Amino acid sequence: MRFGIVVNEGPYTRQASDSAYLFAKAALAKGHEIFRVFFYHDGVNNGTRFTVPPQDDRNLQRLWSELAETHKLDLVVCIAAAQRRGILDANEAKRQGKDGDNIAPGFRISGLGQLIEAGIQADRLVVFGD
Amino acid sequence: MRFGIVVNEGPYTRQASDSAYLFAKAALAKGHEIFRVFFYHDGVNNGTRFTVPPQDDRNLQRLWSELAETHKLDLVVCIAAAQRRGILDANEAKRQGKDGDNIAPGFRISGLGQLIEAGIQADRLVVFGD
Amino acid sequence: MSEQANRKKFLYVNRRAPYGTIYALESLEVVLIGAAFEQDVSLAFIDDGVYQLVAGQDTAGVGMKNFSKTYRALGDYEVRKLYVERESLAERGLTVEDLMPITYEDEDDDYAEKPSIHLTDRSEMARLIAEQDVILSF
Amino acid sequence: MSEQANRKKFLYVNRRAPYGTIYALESLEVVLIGAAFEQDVSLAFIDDGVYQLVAGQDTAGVGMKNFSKTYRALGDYEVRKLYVERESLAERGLTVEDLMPITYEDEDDDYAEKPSIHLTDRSEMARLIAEQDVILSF
Amino acid sequence: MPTLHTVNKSPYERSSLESCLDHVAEGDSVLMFEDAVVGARRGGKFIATLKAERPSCALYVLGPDLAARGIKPADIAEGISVVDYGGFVDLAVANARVCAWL
Amino acid sequence: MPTLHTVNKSPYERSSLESCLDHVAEGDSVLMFEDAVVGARRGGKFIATLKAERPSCALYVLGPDLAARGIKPADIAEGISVVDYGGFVDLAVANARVCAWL
Repeated sequence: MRFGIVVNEGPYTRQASDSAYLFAKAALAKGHEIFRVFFYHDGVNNGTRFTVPPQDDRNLQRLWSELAETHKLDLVVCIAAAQRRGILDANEAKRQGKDGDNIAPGFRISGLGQLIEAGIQADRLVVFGD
Repeated sequence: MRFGIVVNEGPYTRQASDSAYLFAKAALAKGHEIFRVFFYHDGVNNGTRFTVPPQDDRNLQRLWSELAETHKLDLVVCIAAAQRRGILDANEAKRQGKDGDNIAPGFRISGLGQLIEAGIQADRLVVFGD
Repeated sequence: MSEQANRKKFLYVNRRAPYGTIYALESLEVVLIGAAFEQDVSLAFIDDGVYQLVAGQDTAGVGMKNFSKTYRALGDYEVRKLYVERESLAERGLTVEDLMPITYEDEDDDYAEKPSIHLTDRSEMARLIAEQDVILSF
Repeated sequence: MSEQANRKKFLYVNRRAPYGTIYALESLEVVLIGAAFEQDVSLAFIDDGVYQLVAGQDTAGVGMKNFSKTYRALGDYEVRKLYVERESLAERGLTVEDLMPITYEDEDDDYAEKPSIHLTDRSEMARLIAEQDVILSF
Repeated sequence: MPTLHTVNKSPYERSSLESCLDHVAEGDSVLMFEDAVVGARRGGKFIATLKAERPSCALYVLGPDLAARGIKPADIAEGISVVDYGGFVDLAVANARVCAWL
Repeated sequence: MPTLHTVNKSPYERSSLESCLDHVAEGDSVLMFEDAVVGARRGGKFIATLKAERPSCALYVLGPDLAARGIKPADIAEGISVVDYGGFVDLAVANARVCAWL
């Protein structure tokens, strides 16, 4: 079966990103497909490469990036939500006149249409939030 | 009277930063002093200069930076909370081997001791959160 | 038929008051973008979500953008089914008269202006949920 | 006397379960740092906050750091007043036996091991709040 | 010296206002702001909780947050006073400490 | 085809579990995870709400979240089944849609 996953909260502060990650891993382990993981609201904060969590704790950005690389997952950060919260790729940084970017490997910034498309293409859409 | 203010949530997603800002402005208008504004938990996300909110909405980072400049406020971002969430100044970026930083003007990164000190030095500590 | 096959029933569930959190605003942004995909769209307003539709919102004092007028424009985006839970209103001391009038023009009925808001009992709301293909919660 | 003048009563109010949000962990980080400032520190555990002290927490399955052992080390940081609300425990089907034993060594009493957890009625909790100089809520 | 208690979440959504009211002392003040203001609306089921017997405390609600949610001053239940941000500051000054129920 | 309802917040803190239970249909499933698992503990005042009369639905709770909060399988109220993340996935597959009560 084909899943779409929505993550509405940032890493660490609330458990949504952890739960979504473990759900995604379990779905893949059962042979299901993940059409897309869409990061909305504060969820966009999962996609910054600037985090340095304590060494004895999990690194959620890295876990997502690695899962994406291993399973060719499509990790999409919502552009409108990202602008409000300061998540930029090189392209956006240039367009907005910012002096740097912070997007993490394996994440891409795109529009809300990608969320609707995930709803259309996936057999089940599962939302993780606050 | 001397106030300490604590902001526990990031901008836009929850109202805490707005409320804290308007409280701070009202306190200053009444002639009170603000010893420090301490940004903890997701509150550290108020201190990134990478945000680009829609033009017809408020820009919370800029409002804080301007208030700090006008009234010589001390805006402190908690270092431990900032590391988990990807807020860096040039110093931290270098120390952590990151290729850029995103701290906004008027904000500085420092330790949790600054929060305790605010509690000790202020006549009233007011906490804004989720 | 092939168009119909790709047409899914989308329900947006709104359960929070506006302004205290951004969910109401960012939910509206999804609805507006989603309109271009020509799905079968419904919005549910449950619990404090009914406050999103209350008339006379004035955000000058909180310094935030007032996005409440956007709900009135939903009809132009073919979003015409706004289900407001009757029990949620009543528990909060609200009636349908406290809500903004939200209407659409029915092109199949000589562009007559018709109400988009449907007062819905809790049990009907449960049935509405049970009919959906995709549920987005905010 | 001048030291006493700078000594304030700090209360940390914990009202949330651990792991669902980070507040329990980051509250503990403040408490540990704050210990160096030699203030008069109390911790209150109210509502779901009582779950922070429940024994046998095992986070292997959720992939998160288990920080519950840190509560047992608080005595070494001179943090010895943990007030746990009796009504909050009872409503959740918990008793003090479900909590970790948390103790400190009393240097004024030949290093006798004494309990840091004080079961506190709601009305006593209200009095505790009313005595503080600084209240940090998480 | 009394305490200012602040509550920022809707009592229809969270238990924080109820928890706050369970811990007030005689002479304290309770300020409802942000989403908590919906609890102050006349005719709402939460008014009974606000009026329940307990150590007598003063109830306040933040006007700008009421206006944002379309609640008019006439809609506020009796016995609750409306203040602005300046009034919030004054309440913090007039009480010995501020306790946030987050 | 039935619905999987997910609830991730403690019923002692938020109204989302109650709201969810008010909207289930016959044959639906409800999964409590993250902080919601505290609602499943035997002897808690929320068990009565879980057992109240309504269209009959199956109640599940996520094991890893129980363990993190120190709640042992023996502490779970009767009639609630423990699943792991794989079981969560299976529930999403077995139902026609997933409705998150955030």
